Amino acid sequence: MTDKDTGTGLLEAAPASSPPPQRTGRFEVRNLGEVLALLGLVAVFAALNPATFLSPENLRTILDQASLPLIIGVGATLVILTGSIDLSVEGVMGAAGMTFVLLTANSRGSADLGPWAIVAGIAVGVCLGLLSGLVHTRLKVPSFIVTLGVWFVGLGIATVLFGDQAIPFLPDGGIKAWPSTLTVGLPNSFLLAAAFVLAGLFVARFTRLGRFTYAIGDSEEISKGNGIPVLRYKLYVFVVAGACSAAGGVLAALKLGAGSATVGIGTLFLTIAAVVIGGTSLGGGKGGILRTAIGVLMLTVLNNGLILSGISPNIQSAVSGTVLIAAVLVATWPHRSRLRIVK
Amino acid sequence: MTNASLAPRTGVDTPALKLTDISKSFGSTHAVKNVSLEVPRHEVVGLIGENGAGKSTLLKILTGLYQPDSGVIEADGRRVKFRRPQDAVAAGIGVVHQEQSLLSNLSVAENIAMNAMSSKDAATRYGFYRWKRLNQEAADILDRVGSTIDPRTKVSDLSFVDRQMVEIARALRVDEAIHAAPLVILDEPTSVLERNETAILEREIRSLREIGSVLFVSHRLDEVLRICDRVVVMRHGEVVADVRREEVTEEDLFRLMIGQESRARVRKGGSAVGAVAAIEAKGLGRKGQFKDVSFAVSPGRSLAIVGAMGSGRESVCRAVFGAEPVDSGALVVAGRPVQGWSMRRAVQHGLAYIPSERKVEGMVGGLSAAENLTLVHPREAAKGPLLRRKARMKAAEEWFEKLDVRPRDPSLPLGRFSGGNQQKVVMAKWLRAAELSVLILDHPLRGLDPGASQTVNDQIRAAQDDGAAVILLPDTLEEALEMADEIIVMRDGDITARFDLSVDSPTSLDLLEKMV
Amino acid sequence: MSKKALLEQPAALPATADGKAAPARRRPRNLWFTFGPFAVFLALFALVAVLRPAFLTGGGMAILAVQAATILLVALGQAMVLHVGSIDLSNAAIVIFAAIVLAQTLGPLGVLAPVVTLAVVALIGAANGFFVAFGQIPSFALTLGTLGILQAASLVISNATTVYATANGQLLAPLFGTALVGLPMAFWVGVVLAVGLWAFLRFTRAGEGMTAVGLNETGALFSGLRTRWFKVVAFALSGLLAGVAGMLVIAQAGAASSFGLGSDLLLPGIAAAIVGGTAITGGITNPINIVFGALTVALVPIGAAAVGVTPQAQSLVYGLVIIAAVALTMGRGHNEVVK
Amino acid sequence: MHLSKSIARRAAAFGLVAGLLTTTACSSTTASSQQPIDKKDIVLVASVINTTNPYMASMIEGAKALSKKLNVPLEIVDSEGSSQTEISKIQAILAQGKKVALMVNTVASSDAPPIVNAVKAAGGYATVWWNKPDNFEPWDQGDNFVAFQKHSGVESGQCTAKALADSIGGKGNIVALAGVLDSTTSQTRVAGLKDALKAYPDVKLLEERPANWDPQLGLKETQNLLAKYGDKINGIWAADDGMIIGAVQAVKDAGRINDVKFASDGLYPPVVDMMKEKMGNGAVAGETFHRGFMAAAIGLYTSYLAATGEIKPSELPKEKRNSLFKLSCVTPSNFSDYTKYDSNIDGWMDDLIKKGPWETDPVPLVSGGPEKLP
Repeated sequence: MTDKDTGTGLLEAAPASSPPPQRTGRFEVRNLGEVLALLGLVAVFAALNPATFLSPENLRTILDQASLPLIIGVGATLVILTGSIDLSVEGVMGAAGMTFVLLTANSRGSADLGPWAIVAGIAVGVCLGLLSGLVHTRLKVPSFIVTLGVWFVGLGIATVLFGDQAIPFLPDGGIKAWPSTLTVGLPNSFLLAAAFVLAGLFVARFTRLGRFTYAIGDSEEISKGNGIPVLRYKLYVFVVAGACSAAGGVLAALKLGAGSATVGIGTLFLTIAAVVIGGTSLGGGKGGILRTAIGVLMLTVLNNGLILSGISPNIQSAVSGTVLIAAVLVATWPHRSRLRIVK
Repeated sequence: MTNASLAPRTGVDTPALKLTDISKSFGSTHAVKNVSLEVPRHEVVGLIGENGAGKSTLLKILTGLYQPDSGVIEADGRRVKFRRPQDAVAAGIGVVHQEQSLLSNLSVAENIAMNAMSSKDAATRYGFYRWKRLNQEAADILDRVGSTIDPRTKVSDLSFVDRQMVEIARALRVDEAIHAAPLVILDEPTSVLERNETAILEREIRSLREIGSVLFVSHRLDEVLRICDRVVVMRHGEVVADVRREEVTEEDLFRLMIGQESRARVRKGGSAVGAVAAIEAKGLGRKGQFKDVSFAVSPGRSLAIVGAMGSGRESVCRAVFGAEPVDSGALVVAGRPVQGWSMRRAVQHGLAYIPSERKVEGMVGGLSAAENLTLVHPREAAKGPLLRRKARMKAAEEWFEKLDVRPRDPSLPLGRFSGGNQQKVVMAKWLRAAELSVLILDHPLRGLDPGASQTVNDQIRAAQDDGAAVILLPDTLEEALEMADEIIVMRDGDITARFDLSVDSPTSLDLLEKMV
Repeated sequence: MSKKALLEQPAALPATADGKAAPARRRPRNLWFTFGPFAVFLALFALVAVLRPAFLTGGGMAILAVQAATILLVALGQAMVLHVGSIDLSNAAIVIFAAIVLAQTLGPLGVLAPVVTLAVVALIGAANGFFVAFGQIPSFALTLGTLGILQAASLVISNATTVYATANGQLLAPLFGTALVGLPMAFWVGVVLAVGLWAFLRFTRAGEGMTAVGLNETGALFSGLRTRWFKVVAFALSGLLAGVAGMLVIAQAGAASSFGLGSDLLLPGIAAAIVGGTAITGGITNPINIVFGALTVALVPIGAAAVGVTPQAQSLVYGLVIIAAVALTMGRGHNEVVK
Repeated sequence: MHLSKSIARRAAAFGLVAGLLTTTACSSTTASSQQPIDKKDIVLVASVINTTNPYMASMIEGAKALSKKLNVPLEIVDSEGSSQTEISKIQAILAQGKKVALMVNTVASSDAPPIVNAVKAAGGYATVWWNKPDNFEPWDQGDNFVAFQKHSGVESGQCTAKALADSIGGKGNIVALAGVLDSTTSQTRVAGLKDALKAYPDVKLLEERPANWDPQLGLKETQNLLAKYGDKINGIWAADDGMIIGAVQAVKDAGRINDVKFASDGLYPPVVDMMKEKMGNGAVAGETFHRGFMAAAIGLYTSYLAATGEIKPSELPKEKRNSLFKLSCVTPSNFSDYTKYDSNIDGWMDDLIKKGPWETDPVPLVSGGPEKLP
C-alpha cells in the first residue's frame, strides 16, 4: 500500500542502488567506524588534558554520566528499530522518578514501600509506555506526536505528585548512596546500565520480540504477511521503552537524592543523538543497541572532554552539534548515490 | 523429517483444496463472484486471468489475509476458516507470493521459519530463539529444493532467484511442520524471472507435484500449458473455464481470458537508419556493473538488450538515462556528446525511461492520474510556473480515451489503478513529450496481462513511428524478437553478441546460449 | 524499495478493505480533512467560552490570536518541511537567532534590519536544506545538530544576555499595536502567509513538485523534477517564516534573549502543524488548516488557565488534548503504515 | 489534490472563521483604567516560573497566605519555565474581565513589556519581580505598571562570596554555578561574587558553569568540575540553592563533603536542615536570607494597594517603583534568627498589611533601582 519506503517523513530510506550490505557479525557492529571515532575522541582529549582526562575519577564520572542515556538508549533503540520514535523519555523519567521518591523513605515522609517503590516507579513508566503504544497502534497516530503528548502527560504527573510542598529528599546513606558506590572499581550506576545493555542485546538477538522488532522495521506490510502480529509487538516495544525510561528516572532520582520533575532534563536529545551517531537508521530495521551504547559513550566523552578542555559553555552546544552532523555525514557518505532518498 | 503420521489422510481422492461459491466484494466492486474450484492431490492446477480478474483476491482469501463474504473452503475434506495467515499455514497451504515477501534484514533461516514461528514452532520456545535448530531445519529444507544457500545469510545479500528459492522453501517449510501432503500456491513466480531461471523453477514445480499439489497462478499462457495438468481461467471475478491441459491451445486460453482474439504478431522492421543516431553509447563502463558497452540507436529504430540476472543491462539503461553514474566512456545524444549527465538533463533532451519498478520509480501513486500524466512534460497543463488544472484534465481525458485506461477518472490517485492501467498512464506521461527522442523501457510488460501488454506494445511502435529511438529490456526473448530491430546480448556486464534483425534472424536458443 | 512498493494491491480491490487506508480523496473523509481542524478548534473554543463566558467578552479571541501568531508562523514553516517528507528541529532556534540579530541591527540599519534578518535566516534554512538534499544527511539528525549550533550562535552574538531593540522599535509596533476585526495585525500576517502557501502548493508547478517529492521522492526524481532543490526551498521557507516569527518576538517584547520568548516554539510548532492535518509522512498539507492548528495549540494552555485547571495539572491536560486533537485531525498518510 | 476538493469549500471554511472573528471584534478593549477598583472586583494573580522549585513553591505559599488575609481571590500562574506559556496564561486570566493585581516573577526579562502592556490594556495593576529590561521603567509606563522589585543580586553575590572565602581561610580555589546564561539575576550575583573576591587575592575562581537553576544540572556540572579539578576545589558557590542541592549531592558521592565548603543564595528549607545538622562539619558556609513568600506578598500587596487606589503610583518616589529590598547575609551562627519567619507566615502577613510593602522586616526597602554593577 505504500508508494514510499518510509513510514514517516523523518525516516531515511535504504539506498536505492547501493551494493547489498555485507553479512553482519554476531552483533550489530557492522563496521568499526563508530568504535574508532570513540577511541579518536578519547585520544584527542587525553592529549589535551593528560593530567585529568584519563584519571580514574574522571573515567568514573564519564561512566556514571553515561549510565542514564545508556539505559534509556536501550528502549529508544528498540523503538527506532521498528521505525517509530519515542519522545516521551523526559516526561516518563520525571513521573517515574517522582513516584519512586514519594513512595520510598523521604523527607516528606509520604510513604515507605522500600524496594516496592522502585517497582511502582517502573510501573508508572510501563503505563505511560502502554498509553503511547495503544494510541499509536490503535488510533494510528504517528508515534512522534503521541509520545510528544505523553512527554507532557508525564511531566504533568510528576508536577501533580510534587504538589506545592517542600522538596522530598532521600535520607543520606542507604539506597541513595548505591549508584555512586564502586564495585570492582566501577560505579554501580554504570554496572546497572551495562546490565541493561546486555539484556537489550540478548533480547535483540535471541527473542521473538527482538527479531520481530527488526522485521517490523524492515517492512510492516511483509511482517503482517508473515503472520507477525505487528501492532501487538509494536505495543510491547513501547512498553519496554517506557520501562527503560522509568528505570532511568528512578536512577536519576537516586543520584540527585531528591524528587524533581525535571530530573530527565536534556536526556531526550542526548539519547536520540546517540542512537543516530551510533548508526541506527531512523528508518528502522537497521542498527542495534550496541551501536547506541557506543554513540552514548561518544557523546558523554565529548561533553566531559570539552569541559575539561575549558571550552566556553556558550559554544559547547555548537561543538556537539557539529560532531553530530559530522558523524552522520561520515557514516552515510559511502551510501551516497544520486538515487538515494534521505528524509 | 517428514512426519507423515501427523497428516490426516482422508483418502487420496479427497482434493487437497476445494472451494465452493466463494464470494468477496469491496463496496460495490465484486472482486470474486461464486468461485468454485478443486485442487486434487499430486496435480498442478493453473489459475490464469487478466489483472483485476480476481486472482489476487482469491489468493488473499486462501492465505487468510481476507475473509470471504460467503462460500466454503475445504482442506483435506475438512471445512476450514482462515482468519489469520497462520490458519492457512496450519491447514497446510504455503504461498510463494508474486511480490518478494521476505524480510531482507533477517537471515534466510528466520524467513523460512517466520510464518510457522509467529504461530507456534519448536525453533522458538517461550519466545526465545534456538538458532542451531532454526538453521538446521532451514538447511534441510533448502537441501530439498536443491539450493545450497547458507541459512545464516541475510536475505538482502541474496540474488533474485535465490530469494525465489527461499520463498519456495518457506512454502514447503510450512507443510513440513504440519502436513505431509502440502498445497503450494505459486503466485506468478516467473513474472520476474529470466528464462533460464524459469527453467529451474519449472523443474522445481514438477518435483513439488510428487510430494503434494500446486496451484500455479500466471498469465504466461505457454508456461501454464507446459507446467499444469489443469487450467482454471478467471475473468471479472468469475471462473469462466476449468479445462484439462490437453483440451486447449494457447489461443483458446487467450480468448477465454480477455474474451477477444489476440492480434496476429506483425514483426515491425523499423524505418531506415537515420543520419545521426538519436542516442549513442561509446565504451560506457561502470565499476562492477558493466564495461565497454557501445551501441547506437537511430530515430525510429529499436534496440533490445537481453541477458540473465546480473548481466548489467538494467544498469546500462539507467546509466543512459542518467540515473546511475558512469566511470568511463561517453554518451552522445543527437550527435552531441553530453557532459554532467543527469536524469533532469536527460529529460530535457527528450529521453524517456519507463522503469521496471513502476510503483516506486515510475509514478507518484498519491497524485492523481492526471497530475502524474503532466508531471514530466506539463506542456498545455502549465503556463510558466503556474498550473492550468482545466487544460490538464482535458488532456488527461484524451489520453484515457486513447489508451483505454479504466476506470475513466483521471482525478483518482494513480496508485488505485490496476498495474496495467498504471503502466498505460506511465507510458503516456512520457509520450506526451513534444521532443521525445529516446524511449527506454525496462521490462515494460512485467506483470501485465495480455490485454494491457498489447496496448503498451502498440504505443511503443507508435512512438517508434513518430521517430523515437527505442531501447527495450524485454521480459522474454520472444518479446525481444517481436519488437526489436537490433538485439544486444549481455553477460556479466559484457556484450557477448549483436544481431541486426533486418539482416539475420536468430532463434531464442541462439540468444540463450550467448546469455549463459 | 521495490519489494515494498510491489505490495500495493491491484486496484480491483481498493486499499480500503479495512477502511484505514482510505485515500484522502474519498468524499466524507475529505470533508473531514477540510473542516476537521476548524471543527476541533471551534469545539475547544466553545468549551472554554461556555465554562468561562468572560473569556469571550474579555477579548479572549484577541489574546488567543496574539499567542497563535508566532506558533502559526513556525508551524507553517515546519509544515513546508514536513510536506517534502523531512523535519526541521532547528526552526525555533532560528526564531531566537533572528530576534537577536534584528534587535541588534534595528538601531543601526532601521528599515533595512528586518530585510537583512530575513535574508540571513532564509539562508540558514536553505543551508539546512542543502545539507539534507545534497549532503544526504537525514533531516532529523542534521537539524538536531544545527539546533545546537544556532543556540550557541545566539548566545555568542547576544553575549549571553538580553538584547534590547533600542531604536526604531516603532517600525514593528503596528504588528501588535494595530488590530483588524479585533485581532492583531501579526496574526493576519500569518493568515495571509498561510493562504499564500496554500495557493503556492495548489496552483504552481513547484508546489506540485514538492507534493510529488513528499508522496514519492523516487518517482519525482525519475520524472526529472528538481527534487533536491525543492527540499532546499522547503527548508529556506521554514527559515524565512521562523525569521518573521522572530520579528514578532521583537515586536511583542522589544527584546530577545537566548532562552527567552520564542525559545520554546519547536514543539508547539510541530504540534500545530500536525493538529492542522499535516501528514508527518509528507505530501499532505493544508496551510490554511494550520491556522486552526495553531489556534488550537495556543488555546489549550490559555483555556486551561482560564477555566481554572490547577497549575500543576495543566501540562497534563496539554498533553492529553494535543494527542486527542491530533488523533481527530491528523492527515493519515496515503498508506496504512503509521510510524 | 490532497489539500482540498474545491476552492469553494476552502472559501466556505474561511468565511466561517472570518465570521467568528468579527463577532469578537468589538470585545477587544484597549482603554486603560485609572479609576480605583472596588475590592470585590479584584483578583490577585501570582505568576511563577514553575511550581517545583522551592523558591517558587514558597512564592505560591505567600500569595495564598496574603489572599487569605485580604480575603481576595487568588489565581496562580505556572509558566512551566516558558515565556510563551507565562504570557498566554496571564492574558487568559485577564481575558476573564476581572481587574487583576498581578505579581509576576518573569521567566526572562524580555517578558515584562508584553505582560505589563497586556495588564494595562485590561486595566489591571502589575508588579514585576526579579527580571525586567533595563530601559523599561515603571514611571514611563503609567500607573498600571506599579513597580519593579528585587533583592540586590550584587549584594547576594558579595556576602555569599565573603562567607565562602572566609570559610576556606581566605585561601584556595572555588568554582561557581551560575543560573540560566541570559538571566540578569544570575549575572548580577556572579558580578557580586567576582567583586567580593577582589578582596581575597589568594582565592581563585577556577571556573564558572551555567546550571540553569536546576538541581539535576547542578549535580552534573559539579561532577564534571570535580573530575576536572579533583581535590583542587575547596569551595563551591552557586547563584541559587536549587543548584547547591545537586552540588552537595555530587560532593557527597565523591566523598569530599568534609573538605568542601558551599555558599549560595536563598536559604531554602533543605539548606536550613544542612546547616542545622552541621552537615560535613558546617559545609554550608554562607547563605542569604530572603523569602519567596515575602517577595510574592510584597509584590501582590503593592499591586493590590494601587488597584484599590490606596496608593497612587505616579505619586510614589522612584525608589518605591524600582525598588531593591533588603537581603540578609546568613552564616551557620545566625541562621536561626531567620528561620523563625518560616514558622509564622501568617504573623508576617499581618505585619506586612500593617506596615505596608516597604517597611516590613526582615525585608524593608533599602534603596531604589536600577541596580549598579560593581
